[in-house]
Amino acid sequence: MSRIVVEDVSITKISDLKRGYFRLNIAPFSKAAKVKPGQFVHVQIPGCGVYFRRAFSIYNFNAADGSIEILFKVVGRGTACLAKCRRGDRLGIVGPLGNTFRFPLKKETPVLIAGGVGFPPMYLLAVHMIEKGFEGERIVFLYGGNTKDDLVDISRIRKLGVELILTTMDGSYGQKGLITEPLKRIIDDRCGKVRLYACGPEGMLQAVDTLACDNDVPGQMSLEAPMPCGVGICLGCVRPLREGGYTRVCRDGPVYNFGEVLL
Amino acid sequence: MSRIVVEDVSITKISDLKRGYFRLNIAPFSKAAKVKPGQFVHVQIPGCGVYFRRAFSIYNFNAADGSIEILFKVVGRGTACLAKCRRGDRLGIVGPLGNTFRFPLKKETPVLIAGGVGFPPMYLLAVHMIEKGFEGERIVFLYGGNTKDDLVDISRIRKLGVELILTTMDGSYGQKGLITEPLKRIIDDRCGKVRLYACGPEGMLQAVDTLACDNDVPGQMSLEAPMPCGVGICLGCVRPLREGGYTRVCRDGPVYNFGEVLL
Amino acid sequence: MSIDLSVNIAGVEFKNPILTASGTCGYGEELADLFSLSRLGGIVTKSITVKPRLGHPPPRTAETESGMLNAIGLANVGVDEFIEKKLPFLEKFDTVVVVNVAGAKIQEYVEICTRLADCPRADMVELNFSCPNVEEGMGIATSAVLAERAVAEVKKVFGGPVIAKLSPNVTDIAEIAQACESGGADAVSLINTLVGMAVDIETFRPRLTNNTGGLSGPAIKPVALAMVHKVYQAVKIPIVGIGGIATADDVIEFLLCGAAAIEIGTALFVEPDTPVKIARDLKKYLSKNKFDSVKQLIGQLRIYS
Amino acid sequence: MSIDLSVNIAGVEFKNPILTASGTCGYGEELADLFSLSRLGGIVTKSITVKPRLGHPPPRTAETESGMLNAIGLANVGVDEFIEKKLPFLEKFDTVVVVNVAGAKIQEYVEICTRLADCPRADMVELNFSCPNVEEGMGIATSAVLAERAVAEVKKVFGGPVIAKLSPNVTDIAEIAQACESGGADAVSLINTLVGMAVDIETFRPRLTNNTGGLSGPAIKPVALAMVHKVYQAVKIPIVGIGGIATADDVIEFLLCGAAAIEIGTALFVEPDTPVKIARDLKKYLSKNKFDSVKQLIGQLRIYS
Ligand SMILES: Cc1cc2nc3c(=O)[nH]c(=O)nc-3n(C[C@H](O)[C@H](O)[C@H](O)COP(=O)(O)OP(=O)(O)OC[C@H]3O[C@@H](n4cnc5c(N)ncnc54)[C@H](O)[C@@H]3O)c2cc1C
Ligand SMILES: Cc1cc2nc3c(=O)[nH]c(=O)nc-3n(C[C@H](O)[C@H](O)[C@H](O)COP(=O)(O)OP(=O)(O)OC[C@H]3O[C@@H](n4cnc5c(N)ncnc54)[C@H](O)[C@@H]3O)c2cc1C
Ligand SMILES: Cc1cc2nc3c(=O)[nH]c(=O)nc-3n(C[C@H](O)[C@H](O)[C@H](O)COP(=O)(O)O)c2cc1C
Ligand SMILES: Cc1cc2nc3c(=O)[nH]c(=O)nc-3n(C[C@H](O)[C@H](O)[C@H](O)COP(=O)(O)O)c2cc1C
Ligand code: FES
Ligand code: FES
Repeated sequence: MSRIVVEDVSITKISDLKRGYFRLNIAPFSKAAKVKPGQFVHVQIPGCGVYFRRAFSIYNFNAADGSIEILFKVVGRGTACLAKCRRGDRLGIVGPLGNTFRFPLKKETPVLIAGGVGFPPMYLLAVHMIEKGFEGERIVFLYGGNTKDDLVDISRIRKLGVELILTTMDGSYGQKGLITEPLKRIIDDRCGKVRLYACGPEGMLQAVDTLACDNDVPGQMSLEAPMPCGVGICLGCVRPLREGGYTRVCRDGPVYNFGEVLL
Repeated sequence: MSRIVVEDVSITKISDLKRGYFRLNIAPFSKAAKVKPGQFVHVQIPGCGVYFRRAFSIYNFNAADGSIEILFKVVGRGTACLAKCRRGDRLGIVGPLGNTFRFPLKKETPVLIAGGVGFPPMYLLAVHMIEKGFEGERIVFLYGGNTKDDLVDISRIRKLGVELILTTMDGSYGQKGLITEPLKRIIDDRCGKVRLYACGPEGMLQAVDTLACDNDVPGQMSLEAPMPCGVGICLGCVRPLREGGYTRVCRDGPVYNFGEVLL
Repeated sequence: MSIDLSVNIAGVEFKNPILTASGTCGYGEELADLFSLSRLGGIVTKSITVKPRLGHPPPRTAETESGMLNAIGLANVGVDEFIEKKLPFLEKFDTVVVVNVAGAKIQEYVEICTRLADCPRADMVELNFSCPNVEEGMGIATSAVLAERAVAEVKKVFGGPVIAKLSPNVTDIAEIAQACESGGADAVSLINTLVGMAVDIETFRPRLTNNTGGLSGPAIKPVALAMVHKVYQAVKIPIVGIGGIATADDVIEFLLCGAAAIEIGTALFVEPDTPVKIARDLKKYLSKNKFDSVKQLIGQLRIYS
Repeated sequence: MSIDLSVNIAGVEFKNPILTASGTCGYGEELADLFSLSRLGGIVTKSITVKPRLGHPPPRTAETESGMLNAIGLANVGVDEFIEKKLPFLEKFDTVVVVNVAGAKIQEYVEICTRLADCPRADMVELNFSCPNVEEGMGIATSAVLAERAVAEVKKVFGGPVIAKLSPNVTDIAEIAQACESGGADAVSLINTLVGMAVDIETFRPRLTNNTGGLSGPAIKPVALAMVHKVYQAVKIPIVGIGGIATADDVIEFLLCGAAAIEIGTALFVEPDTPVKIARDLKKYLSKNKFDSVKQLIGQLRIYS
């Protein structure tokens, strides 16, 4: 059996979360039961004239009905077009793609750091940890954005019962400032017992990567890159490795240990 | 002021007439009040990846609310995509394009011959004649198709009170056989007092053209050709003239006198 | 802040860098039904030949992915009727008239340009060396020697500036551009269409009666940009960029690569008011990015070294 | 009626005419996660060079209208690791393995092909003369003399059939194809990518760190078809068609123009199971049109005269 499938799926629901964010439910995806946190699907967006597929992290999945969910922000031609789709429209997807996160050790406190549209894989990772026996309250979830508008679906993450810390750059919601501020405090407080997981904008990841390396904190982050193929055959999504050479974000990643990739 | 406009319009209504035929209402078109029968619009179909616009005859217009109507059949990529549009979707249109029909003389009996998707301009011509003072019952309207399924919107043409003759190749509706059969009889019956107007598939137009020329009956037909530009600048839609040289169907036509164009 | 869209090519002032390309705007009559031609920087008229030409039998065009093929076959009214009937129409517009000229032999270019030399409204000529549709024409487009000679001969008879229009169907377009420069060309324009083909899989027939045709439209824009970039590094005369331009963003790419002006071709078929929209969006871009003249973009590409 | 999709090129039997193109299917490992490589007529592996190459820094690709630009820079594991680690993986599949070889000098082609001569799984080699991404490589692609010599030298050392892969960035591709035929090539494949460029209008930077790159995808299909058609009239050896193929209809166009087989490149990125879908649709077309072998299509174009 193929590990990765190319399938036509239907949009079963599209929710406008306002301020440019949308949530999309699609089904049936034959590999829904196999999805691991951090993995993504490569989506063919119908009728917008963009040639490549677009990559979106899997936000949630339902093994029972074979559905998956993505959360996206409108940033360009492709996402603008995706936002105009309606229930019943067909999408082509390739997936599940990419690797996944390493599970924390029992004694470690997992700290999940989500910035903007880096939220979906962090959410799914939290869900996964809880399913695998981690108590919600033992998970620290940092969720930051530029303004209130970037913090979407908060109610959903609250339901997991994680220790939630929200930040906005302009202070319009949660703590004011960079997400790395509370992170620094957490690292200092629980020295040696945390494992970090991060996904978000490049600047945030650079800061977290530096923090993690400087403080010798283990963990991983999920990267982005423009992806022509998503399956590892075009060599277009490469990023330089610290040890030299390039890594394909779509297949060798998107999840990397801190310090592994030159940001 | 520009004679031809390039405008973005909204789909105000899309009606599935079944069997692959659709009716589309679009507005506001600033030139709706200027439309003449036989003219067409060049439509940019969103999101189907076809590069050229597609030409559609104007089926009806409403000068008051600036709306126009087209009637189309799904035959390929572009029309398939147009059929999937929904109310509120935006379309780009260029128009009104092309020339129009010569008005019949008072003493003549206008015979309108519509085959398949050649129906829209014939319908509009009938409406126009009635508006300009021709009594409906003096207009003979022949409407033919391969089967019953090709005779759409019959109720609408009936309402005009014209003398309606329907034909289908397979006899599933109206008279069985070619539309030219009743036409021949009409020409014979009302010798010298008819004027023909035709629009429809190439084979039908050839037959009507021959009939008209052989019997010295005046009149015109509306032709089709693949149209890259629709406005006369590409020279792509040309057809050979009997007298030599080429004519641009989009601008010099689409309406031609019988005998003018080599079919 | 007022934004200056004007550019100057070989001493000729264009109110904006937007021209319409030869063969895609006829002699201007039809476009004038859509917008005033005075809004254009310039109009390049359909290639004219010594004698009128009917062109190839249809089908002459085919739709392709993000583009089209054409083999119109240089259908045109011929130089006599052009001067008598077409050029006068353009007199009423405040725009630069570039007359595109095609021929099978150098002598034909000379003959036409001699006639045009007496026409005050023929502000410039553009020599179409590259039309892939006429066998005889190919020679000049692919030969540096012939191209240089053709330009030099035309320069002797036509007083105004001469633009040499180059074909992309060559191993080294920079070499041909340099030859035209040596011949005295005041500018080069590029690219003409790429040789292409499409086949009807039901009839086994080519989609054009000419079998092959010229590919144009957004599909070829990357090729055109690379060639403009290459030629910009090889010649000193101004470059007019052509190929797949449909938006102001496209125009900016060409200007950055070194084009001093651009021509819009196939986009006119799909969006006939493209030049008007581009002029508007170009202004917006310049003002947003705090430029006061479009000239500030020309050749400003920051290449990786 | 059973439909025969098999074709034969230079004595090698392909179960169907569908190959995957070099540089767009790695060494087969990743695609094998999507479908069995045994469903392919053949696989053409990523260009290998004497030494491993990391390739150019990102960005290496850019999206264009109906296509893409790439300047990967011949990133590959080098011939040693290829033979040791990559070729064995392909052993388990029932498909023709074509090893694509690139080099800066003729000697490098010879060196690699000498090594490959000892590998039973290297059924054929394809010589990439045309990669526009390495300066040194350009010479062979654009010179009939060098191309002929390169093929002849490789033929001396490699026992199996040799395919010469041609660049479209030349004035006359038929001339280069004939030279390869004279040199002893068993087949030619065409086209490689067209030189292209794209610019970021916010940063004024080229979209590729290599400044220019190779254009591929549906955008270039018409150009590829015209070149296959031209070469078919010029050589007797079989032609492998490449360029923008995404559907069975595209494949049929290439076969009609004279290709005996085809390679799928960029389409794999957008629709990784394209070869499987094409094989299915090709069968449908043949059966609908009452052909029993795909060979009945090759070269059957009915040109207008
Ligand atoms: C593994 C992965 C997971 C992702 N998950 C999500 C998600 O869950 N939700 C979400 O909203 N977005 C996500 N993204 C980013 C998303 O793919 C881009 O926002 C989207 O491709 C933009 O397409 P566009 O046509 O709207 O924008 P355009 O800017 O028009 O795209 C132009 C080109 O740039 C590429 N591109 C643009 N922005 C990015 C980016 N940030 N990362 C990678 N490529 C980019 C596109 O692939 C395209 O080739 C993810 C990206 C990757 C690589
Ligand atoms: C003046 C004019 C008026 C028309 N009015 C109507 C109308 O009222 N209702 C209607 O249903 N259709 C009408 N047509 C035909 C309509 O334009 C075609 O059916 C449509 O372009 C097919 O597009 P497609 O993408 O679905 O088909 P495709 O076959 O995929 O189109 C491929 C190409 O062929 C061209 N083409 C295909 N069929 C035709 C055709 N019959 N005539 C011209 N070009 C064609 C298209 O422009 C396109 O370039 C008209 C055509 C013309 C020229
Ligand atoms: C239908 C058509 C006709 C053309 N005729 C001519 C011509 O007569 N003379 C000429 O120099 N170029 C001619 N061209 C080439 C264009 O001027 C232009 O160089 C080319 O199409 C590339 O630009 P584009 O992609 O913007 O169309 C023609 C192009 C098209 C599409
Ligand atoms: C990302 C990428 C990498 C490529 N690498 C190679 C290569 O290493 N060797 C080679 O001969 N061709 C290479 N090519 C060219 C393809 O094999 C093919 O000739 C070209 O892309 C045209 O086909 P397409 O339009 O189907 O992609 C590459 C193409 C792409 C898009
Ligand atoms: S996107 Fe193609 S290798 Fe990663
Ligand atoms: S469609 Fe362009 S001239 Fe008629």
